[in-house]
Amino acid sequence: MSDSQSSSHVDSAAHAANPNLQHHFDSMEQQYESGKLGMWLFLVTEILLFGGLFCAYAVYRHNHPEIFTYAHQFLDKSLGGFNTIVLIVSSLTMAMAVRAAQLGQRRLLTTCLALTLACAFLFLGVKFVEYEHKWKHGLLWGKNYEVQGEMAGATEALMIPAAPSQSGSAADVDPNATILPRAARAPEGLAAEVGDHGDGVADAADDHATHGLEPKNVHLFFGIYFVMTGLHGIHVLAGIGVITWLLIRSLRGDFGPDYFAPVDFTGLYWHVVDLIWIFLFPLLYLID
Amino acid sequence: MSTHENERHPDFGHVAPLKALFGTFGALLVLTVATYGATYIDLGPLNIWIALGIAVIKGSLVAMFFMHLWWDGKFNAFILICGLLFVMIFIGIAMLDSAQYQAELIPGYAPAIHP
Amino acid sequence: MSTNDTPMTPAVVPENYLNCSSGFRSWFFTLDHKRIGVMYLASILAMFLIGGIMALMIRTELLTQGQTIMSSDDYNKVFTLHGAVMIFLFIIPGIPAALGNFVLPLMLGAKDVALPRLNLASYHLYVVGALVCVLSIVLGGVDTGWTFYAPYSTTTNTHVSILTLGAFILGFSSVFTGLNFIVTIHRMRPAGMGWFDMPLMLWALYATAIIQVLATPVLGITLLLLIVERVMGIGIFDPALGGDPVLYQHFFWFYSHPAVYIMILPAMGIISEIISVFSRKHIFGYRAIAYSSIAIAAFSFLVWGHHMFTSGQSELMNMIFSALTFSVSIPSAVKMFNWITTMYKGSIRLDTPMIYALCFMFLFGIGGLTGLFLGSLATDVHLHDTYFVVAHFHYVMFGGTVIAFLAGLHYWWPKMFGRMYDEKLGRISAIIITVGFNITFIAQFIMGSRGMPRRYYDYVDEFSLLHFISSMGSYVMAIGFFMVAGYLVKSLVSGPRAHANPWGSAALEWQTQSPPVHFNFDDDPEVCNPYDYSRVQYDAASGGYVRVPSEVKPA
Amino acid sequence: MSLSGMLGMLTSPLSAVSGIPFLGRADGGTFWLPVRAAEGAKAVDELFYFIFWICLFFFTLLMALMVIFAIRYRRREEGEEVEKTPSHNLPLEIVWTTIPILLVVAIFFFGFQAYLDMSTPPTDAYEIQVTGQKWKWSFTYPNGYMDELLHVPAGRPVTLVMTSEDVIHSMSIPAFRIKNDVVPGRYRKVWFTANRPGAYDLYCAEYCGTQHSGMISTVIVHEAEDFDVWIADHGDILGSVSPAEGGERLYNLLGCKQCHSTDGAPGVGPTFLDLYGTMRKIRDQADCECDEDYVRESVLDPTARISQGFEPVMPTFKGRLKDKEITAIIAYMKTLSVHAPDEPAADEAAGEAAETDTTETDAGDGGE
Repeated sequence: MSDSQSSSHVDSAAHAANPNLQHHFDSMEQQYESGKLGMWLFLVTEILLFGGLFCAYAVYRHNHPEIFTYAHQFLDKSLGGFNTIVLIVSSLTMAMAVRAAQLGQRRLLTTCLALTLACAFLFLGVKFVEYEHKWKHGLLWGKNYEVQGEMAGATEALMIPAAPSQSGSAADVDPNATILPRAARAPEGLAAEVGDHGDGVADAADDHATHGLEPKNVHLFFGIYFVMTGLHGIHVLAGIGVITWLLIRSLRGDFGPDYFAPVDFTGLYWHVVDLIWIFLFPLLYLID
Repeated sequence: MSTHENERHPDFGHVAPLKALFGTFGALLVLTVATYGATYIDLGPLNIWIALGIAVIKGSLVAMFFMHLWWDGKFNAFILICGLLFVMIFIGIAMLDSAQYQAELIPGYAPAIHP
Repeated sequence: MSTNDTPMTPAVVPENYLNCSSGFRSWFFTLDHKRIGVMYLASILAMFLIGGIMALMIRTELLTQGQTIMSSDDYNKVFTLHGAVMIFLFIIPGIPAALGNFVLPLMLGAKDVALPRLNLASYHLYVVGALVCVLSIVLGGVDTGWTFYAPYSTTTNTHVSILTLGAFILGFSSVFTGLNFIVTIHRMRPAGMGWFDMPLMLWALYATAIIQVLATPVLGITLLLLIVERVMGIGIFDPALGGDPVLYQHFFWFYSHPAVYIMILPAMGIISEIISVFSRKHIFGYRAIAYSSIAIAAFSFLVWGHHMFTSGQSELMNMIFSALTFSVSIPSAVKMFNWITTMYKGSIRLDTPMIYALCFMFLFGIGGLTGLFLGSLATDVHLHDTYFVVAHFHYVMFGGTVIAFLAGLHYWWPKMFGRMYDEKLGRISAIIITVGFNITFIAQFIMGSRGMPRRYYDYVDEFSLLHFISSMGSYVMAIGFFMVAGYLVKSLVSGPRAHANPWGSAALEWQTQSPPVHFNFDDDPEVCNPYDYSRVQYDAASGGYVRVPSEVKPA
Repeated sequence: MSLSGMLGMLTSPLSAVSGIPFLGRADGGTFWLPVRAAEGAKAVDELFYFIFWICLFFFTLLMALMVIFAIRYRRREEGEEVEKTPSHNLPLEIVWTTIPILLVVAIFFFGFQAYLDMSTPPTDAYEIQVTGQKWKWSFTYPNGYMDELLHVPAGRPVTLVMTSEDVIHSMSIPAFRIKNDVVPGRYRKVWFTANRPGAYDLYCAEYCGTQHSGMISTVIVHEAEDFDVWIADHGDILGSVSPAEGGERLYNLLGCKQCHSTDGAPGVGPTFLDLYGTMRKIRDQADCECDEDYVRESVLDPTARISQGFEPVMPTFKGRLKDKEITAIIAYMKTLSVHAPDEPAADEAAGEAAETDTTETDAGDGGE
């Protein structure tokens, strides 16, 4: 493997005085490389954490495309797009901050960190606007999903011919769409349905497109949406906390060419937060 | 730009050139617009793959330049790829399996929502 | 150079990591991996006691048909908590976090792990997680089974959210330990120690750490989703809300199958060390054992579906998972062969750790082989969710991991505390535990293959005798454990002083005094082949082993 | 065919020594395995013993070596010389890797083959609907008859089409060597051909709560012609008995008794004892009388009006029960209540007009 063994003690004498060197390391480089490897491993755990959510997304999207096609229209593409840009800008400023710390450009470092922080707040602000909008219109998860009249009208504008005013009433419009509860179904009926299921999903989707009916279980989309963006939002919040701490330390003048690991590692974390959003945006907002 | 910098470079770690950072930033903006634009072209099931493809490119740019993987030891990239590989195994198998058993499901079943 | 300072049972205990400072803060906020390891050890043993008492309650309840000592609801809670406590609080952190933390830097000749503060954070998270889990017990318990299957777990009105929150926190603790070990092994190996010069224990811990880092986050998100499901009714796993309960099982087992290897891999590392040292022979097939650890870690991610053969997983996936499952049996078999071959023509000393190692091979052999019945599709359908699975699982987890943990505990005990324990009692209790264990669980194999389902509060007449035998076996086991507890406590108080290297190991951790000094080594230890015993010679005067000077070493 | 054919050489000498307890008794059971009462079970048993003997052989071999080495090479004194032996041997390691690989490939193959047979139901199988709920099984036959016991004909393939009302259960019949989880929101199938008349245990094998271990039923295998007679006798559940008696049977079959006691004992839902005809306090709504309308509404739309002190956990029976059957349950409730008016004719009236504002309690069912 390619890890560098820091058996050379050449540097250790030079840096012996560095107060940031911990006792069990031979050199700042060894310490930096250890921290960096640790950070990367941590980022991998973050990716796997979100991986579970992407898995849930993929499974439901693949098996119930009609829910996603229908429900994503309630999301605001431009707000999502704007947030994407905000995060990209913050990524740039964060990368610049790392560079500034490495080169000991203290003013630039402080400025970049402050800009990053501002972007993070802006992102959360926009997110808040989106959440509030959905909250108001009952575009929520599980039993809380209940589209309010105004919003139902809005969907009409979005080329859904006859968006229902109430999720519940939709089922009554078309008896074919009514799902018999559990054991009510006769075995013969079951056999027939299971038999031609291959087309079943597509049929169901077509059905909804032609009849303009809301598909069943739309709330699942919002469940996934809120969990994914919510967990991402929590990561942004955590990032805000850490960057604030960095900002304070940078004002104190802690960082320089000899010691920039905290800025570097926070940068890595922040980029992963951006990276996850890069996937969330098209998957949630840009379905078609 | 770096010509008028007289700051000391660190002894370890890599300092990313400004060109790389701003280049990446520009590419990300362009690609974001591209994803957005792609949704207005209806290519059927291809759309999601295009969107994902662009996202992968964007992600790789962030990882390589913003996150220094391009200049780093290869091992960091290796663990990142391992992580992604395991995520894909997980998602792939779960999708494959759930698609197989969809036929057994009662369509639209959710008694607590619509009894 | 460092060979002349062998401590010779001095009258005054030299300064070491135990006595260099004192007070609660000097322990609870220490960055010293040895103290953290010892605190972990104390904590997991406390949890083992709780889990063990619950096991005895379960067996006592099943002593007779119908109600014996508790109601069915209580029984359901007790077996759930037995599983959750034993797995999340005892066995997963058991070997890596307690023993591994102590020996890993010593084996590397390092002063500490690479990220000591993270190590301490990991322990603090463990304490918080444990307290949250205990809180769920105090509030009235949880009755879902340790697997928290939806939709039962999303609808029951017991304290599932609290227990899963605890497990979630413990997951982070586990991730941090694993992460730390990977970094330490990568960055802190001394000059001259290449990957293939490491003791096999380090390979095992490395493979374990890979699994901890890659699998645990998925458990984290699973438990988080379960909490969200319960608190907010998000509906991803709950069929009443349109969710898919089988998807939950994919999520859960993607972590929890690899977790089984988090439990067993370090156990295999311990056995590799002990068999070699006590046979005084170079381990046979070093590379095969090292590679098989990594192979097990990698394969472990591809076999989770064998927990779902009857659960509603598709037939296609059942076949794929069955085939993959068998692939993971090969590396384990190879290790068995290597261990036994290592003993061939050795000079075998049957001290307590070695007795445990032999018991391990006996029990793990049964555990591993019975896995074949469960990996094979047609037989698994019959055996799934029966006592056969319970017995198989315990043969691997108890007969394997716990026995190996005890082997490791006895092996490193002199190093950790600088005291010896009563050797004779050690051997006797090892035998008692093994015999009791077999009585308990062979009966369960028979019940299981005859159709007795697991997690049953009551049973039909046919199984009365077998349940009775099984419960009796568990009491025998309990006696063995109380003996162990007794002589170990006595050893702490008044055991004879331990030699720096009482067993004759060539690995680095035995090159420092027992117990080690605060920063582990007074001088940099001499890096050498950990399985070359030619330079470790018995010194009758001090009653232990010493390294002969390097001049004697054949070039 | 599968194992028995390809491994005839291995298995036939084994069955020749079937006097020892591991191997066969007349009922197909052995020391390790229970009675065998279905055709597919033989393949499973043969595979079980195939693996068993392989395991026993290797285990004995390894343990014998271990014990022999431990005794033969035991250290006599500290510091004794150890003979130098190689620390690895590639050919040996390749051999002992290859042999287990071949064996597990064989085990996988046989397991896979037998599994394929057991997971593909024949198209002409006799279909029985199975519903699992906390904590009972109910079996519905093609003619609509419902029973708590599973009756099947011998010699004829039977498919169970299974679903669950609440949580995951698992249909396990050890004598048939079959098991399959019963998942809510989903129809799961399992099939078998019973071949030995008699009664066998049927378990729930997936943990499902308080009475999990009580979720046991019995499979009764009839001779084929006896089964035809039996099923003909058990057509309409309400056909031959009074409404109240029929209601009582439905009460037991549908699982009402899991939550509603008939002796006044507290439960998840209100007890039926003296319930009918009383005034009920309704959560967030006006009080109402527990009359026909209210009971009917509670059965069809349990969460509409919840009695104070109870949780909205009862599942709906809409689509599962015919109106006549609900009437029978009401009749049964009347026999349990001192408040019920003595006018037998009242039965008919209630019918469809259920939405008026009478009152009700809610009933909890399994939801716990």
